Amino acid sequence: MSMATPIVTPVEREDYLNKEYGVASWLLTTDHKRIALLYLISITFFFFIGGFFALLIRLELLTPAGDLVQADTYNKLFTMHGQVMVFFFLIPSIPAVLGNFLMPMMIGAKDLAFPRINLLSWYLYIIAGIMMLHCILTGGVDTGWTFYTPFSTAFSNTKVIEAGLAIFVSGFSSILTGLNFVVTIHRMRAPGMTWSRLPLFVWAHYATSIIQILGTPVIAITLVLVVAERALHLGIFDPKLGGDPLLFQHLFWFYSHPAVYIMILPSMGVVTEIIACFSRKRIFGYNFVALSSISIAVFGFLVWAHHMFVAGISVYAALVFSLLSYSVAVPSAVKVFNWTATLYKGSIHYDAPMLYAFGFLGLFTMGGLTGLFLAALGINVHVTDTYFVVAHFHYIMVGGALMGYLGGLHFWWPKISGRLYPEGWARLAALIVFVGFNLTFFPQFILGYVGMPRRYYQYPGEFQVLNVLSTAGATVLGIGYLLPMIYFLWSMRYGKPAPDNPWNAAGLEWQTQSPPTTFNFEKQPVVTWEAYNYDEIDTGHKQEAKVVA
Amino acid sequence: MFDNFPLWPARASTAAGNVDALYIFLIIVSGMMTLLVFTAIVIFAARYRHRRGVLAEQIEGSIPLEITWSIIPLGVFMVIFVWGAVVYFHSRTPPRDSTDVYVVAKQWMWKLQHAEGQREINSLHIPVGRDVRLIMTSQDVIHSFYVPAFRMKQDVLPGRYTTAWFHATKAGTYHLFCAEYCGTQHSGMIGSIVVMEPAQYEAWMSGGNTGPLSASGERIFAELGCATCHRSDTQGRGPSLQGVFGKPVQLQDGRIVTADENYIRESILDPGAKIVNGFKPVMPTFQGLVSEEQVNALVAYMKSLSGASAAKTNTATAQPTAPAKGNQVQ
Amino acid sequence: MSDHAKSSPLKTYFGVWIALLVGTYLTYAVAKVDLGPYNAAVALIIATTKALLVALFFMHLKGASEKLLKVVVISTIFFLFILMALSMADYATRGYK
Amino acid sequence: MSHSQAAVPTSSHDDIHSPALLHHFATEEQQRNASNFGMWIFIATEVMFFGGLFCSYLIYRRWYFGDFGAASKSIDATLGATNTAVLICSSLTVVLAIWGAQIASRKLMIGSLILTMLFGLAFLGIKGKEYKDKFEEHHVPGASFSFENVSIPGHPDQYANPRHAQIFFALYFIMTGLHALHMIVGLGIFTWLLVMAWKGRFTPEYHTPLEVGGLYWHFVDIVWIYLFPLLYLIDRHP
Repeated sequence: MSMATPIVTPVEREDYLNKEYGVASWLLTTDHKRIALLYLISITFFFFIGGFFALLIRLELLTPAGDLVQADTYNKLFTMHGQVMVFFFLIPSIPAVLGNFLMPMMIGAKDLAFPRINLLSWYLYIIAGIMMLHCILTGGVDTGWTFYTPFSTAFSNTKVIEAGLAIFVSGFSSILTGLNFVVTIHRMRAPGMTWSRLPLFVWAHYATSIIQILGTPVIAITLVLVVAERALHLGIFDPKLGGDPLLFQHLFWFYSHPAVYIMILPSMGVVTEIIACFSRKRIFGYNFVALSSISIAVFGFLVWAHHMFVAGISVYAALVFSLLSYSVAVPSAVKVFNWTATLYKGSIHYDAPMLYAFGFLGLFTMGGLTGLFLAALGINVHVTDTYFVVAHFHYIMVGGALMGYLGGLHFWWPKISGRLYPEGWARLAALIVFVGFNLTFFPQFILGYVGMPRRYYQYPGEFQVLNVLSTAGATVLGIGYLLPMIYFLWSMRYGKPAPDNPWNAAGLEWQTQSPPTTFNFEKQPVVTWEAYNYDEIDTGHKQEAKVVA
Repeated sequence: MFDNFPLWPARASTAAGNVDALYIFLIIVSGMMTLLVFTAIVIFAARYRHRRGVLAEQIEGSIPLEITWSIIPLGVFMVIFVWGAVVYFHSRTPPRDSTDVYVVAKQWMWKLQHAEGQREINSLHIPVGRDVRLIMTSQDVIHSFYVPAFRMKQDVLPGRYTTAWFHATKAGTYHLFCAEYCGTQHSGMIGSIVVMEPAQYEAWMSGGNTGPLSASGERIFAELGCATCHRSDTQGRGPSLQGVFGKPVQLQDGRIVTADENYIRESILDPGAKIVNGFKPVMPTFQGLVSEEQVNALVAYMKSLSGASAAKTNTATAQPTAPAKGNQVQ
Repeated sequence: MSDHAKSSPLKTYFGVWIALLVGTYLTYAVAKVDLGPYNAAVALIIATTKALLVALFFMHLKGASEKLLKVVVISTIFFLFILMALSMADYATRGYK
Repeated sequence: MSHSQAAVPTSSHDDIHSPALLHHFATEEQQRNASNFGMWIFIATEVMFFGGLFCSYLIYRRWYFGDFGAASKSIDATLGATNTAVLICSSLTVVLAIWGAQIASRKLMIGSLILTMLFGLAFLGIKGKEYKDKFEEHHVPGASFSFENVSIPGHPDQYANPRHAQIFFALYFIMTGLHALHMIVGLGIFTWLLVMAWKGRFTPEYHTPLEVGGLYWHFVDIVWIYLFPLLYLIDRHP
């Protein structure tokens, strides 16, 4: 360092971003925060790939005739839209980015329990991503993201094996993330950070990890069987050889239904943090919100065959699974009620993260309630495999999970980047996303009940008006998603430097500098306060919490 | 109703009303829940917006409230479950003595054959006011027989039969869709269900019929030499097939199964799977030797041996909305 | 980390080893006797006993100081059970096969 | 999950930690617990991984019991039983190796590790023999598969359906194949453990890798304990 360095420039604090530069310092890092950023970049990339496919799908559906692309191309588009969005964006989105970045800080740890395994997870994800890209670029796959047999094993002449193996590898990335989180939450909490003091974000990630650990291996082995069946014609899923195609569906949905909760639970965790912060309140019914996360994870495993009510399962099995499906609805409802009750007598601020949280509440409520329709056997028969289902799961997975993800990204952006994002633009983007989303997907509920089946490349003319509405909404939605990316990038260079705790938020992650140092804390924090102690933060002393009867 | 902006599907079967009623109930229930939550959010958000100097009031939670808003939704859910289950159970339980239509799906067309013998492709003509039962199988991948106007959908699987039934109530032409993704021309695998007034249906039926399906089944039965073992007396190497259909069968391993369509189908294609008590496993498999249509014909023949079609004719004629038709037409 | 303060576990280890070998022989021998439908049941009971022996003594589940590991094992078995039981809820009640 | 206490102890003797302690752990105890617990969680994942196969097996065995019996009978159960015994012996040597580390007996530790690996190799050898037999009998699913005219146990006049037998062999090869793959991975881990032990890295205080590797090995053993009766001993009685 030259002696002539002017002393007047403020000394830049060392943090995890400026500690080291160079490609190797990123690609070989074991710092959970840097790995989170690696994930952020890679999943954003896949989000826009998946989004591009979605755009083409919507454009094709603008007219009833199949005129934009070939039928085979269309089939590949919705297949790869699903596979990319589910396995390469939604499942890793909040856990691998926000969870990875924040969870160790929230519990007062220096890092995850297994930092090298964390890096390995990212590399597995990247390997899987490259395999998927290779599959897409060399012809793609047209089985639908569900890989239903015997179409996928014996009839499709696209790259089923490549796609299956890519998802197999990405599964191990997901498993290792879950494993890392569970061990970290059990073993790495700071002194005083008891289970009842954990932020609900951490509880949500704990529940998510349970699903990742116990569900993902089942889809892994199922994909192994699909690949083996396709390569060697073993007969396990092929009725011509004595196998049962419904067995595939059972095994597939055993994971793929709970997988929805891998997407939505972390989002619920994010929203809980945001609502508490911007209402300046302890979460109403902390224990119930925590418990409901765990029950959603557990009950989520009991309901899978509600995807199969018309598939040929027995009437008795259908009754059992329909009944069990409502067991997930109760904890979901409990969460919504508790969030709403938290607003009561709060001191509510309307910053962009809170707008996203409100958006989440609205869209998740509608997504959840339409889930009741699908769990009801009589209605399911009519609306399953129609646009009703498409609308329902987009309300949950895009309306719910993605709103939470964006809200969380705004909320913690000052911590992650050390910069403030432009608030006005952010509020505008939240509004655009909300409006665009509803315009895109609400017409699809009607479309579904009227009877338009999903995965249709061309459709009878009477469905056109609703489809045009949906496509128009998708355009708005696309703009809503591009905006944050632009202003986040902008803020990294031009945004105002963020203070350590811009929101005056509770939680250990806000008590370290922005951006944090490599080991998060100067010295081991010791927790002596309850979660969401906004009374102490706002008044300097503890307020006696009331229990309303 | 706007022609290209439908908000509600046509209602043309007995099941449609049931499904719609439940659907409307659910819209009301979930509308109320949405209204409740959204009103609360809007009121709280406005009433408790941040004001300088006004602090939030810390509230721990409330166990009675938590229990209330767990139990009440659960109660509502159970009502929905029971109602949905009743509707479903009804739609899955075919009435006795329905008219049978055999459906073979393949990439990417529907092949349908009436028990009376008429063959159709991608369209199905049926009369108003009669119970129609579909006995469906696929030649290749999974398809799904979906008629929105009937609120009826059933996946069609290769290697086995699935069944569904409906009772049309309104004449007209309705969409038939394949609802399970099945490859390139999935969206082209559509057709029409033509529901006709009984008189028109009679006229349609009488044109170009080749004789009942059971008759072709009988012919195939003879051609394949089935009768050498399955003799009508009890002296054959195989069990007699007279009156077997729909009856319980005692198997060699002690199980008792009902001789339904799937049982007969399996017995033709995989004879070793279920051996009738007292017989030797000597029957060769006919897998690959008979087409799906031929299996359907054999099943129809087997049923006719049990007098199923005769009974059907009786009830069909007995129904006020469906006057004389059936076997005498052929 | 105070294992060496404990008495030698060698006796347990060899005892379990012998039991496992005997169990293996038993499985093999019993399979040749016709017990009707109970053959599978006996084989699975012996296998589960052997698995428990390995888990409890070789994998030190028995001596684990906290309940956590046992919770992990029990919940895993529970979810495995769910997978099989709810699948069978379909397969066992189908008219087909 | 009712810990009222948090996981990290408050002790602050950072200055005297051993070289094996990674920076982000507070104490060795915490690190050891984390590794052990991590392996148990991984085993949970593995259970569900094999669980999907066991579930498929259960369903088809129920459907095609006779065919499964006939197919199972064509496998050499004595080889299977021998392999079970071999794996059990290897599990014993694993715990002996850990005991060796605990009492600082280098000889016992290294000897047991070598024995474990030898048992593992023996297992794979016997497995290879079994696969070779199956290959020669055309019992490997695929184009050359053949299972004609094999009687169903207890029904000498009835032949097994070759297609259903093929499902049995598909499951047999996938289940035992994945198990063998786990054995090979295990041998890799134990090679590394042996090198570490040879270099004297393990002490009575620190031998976590041995314990964690041992957990994995025992789990693979348990999988086999179930595979043996399920695959080799269906309807064996005369």
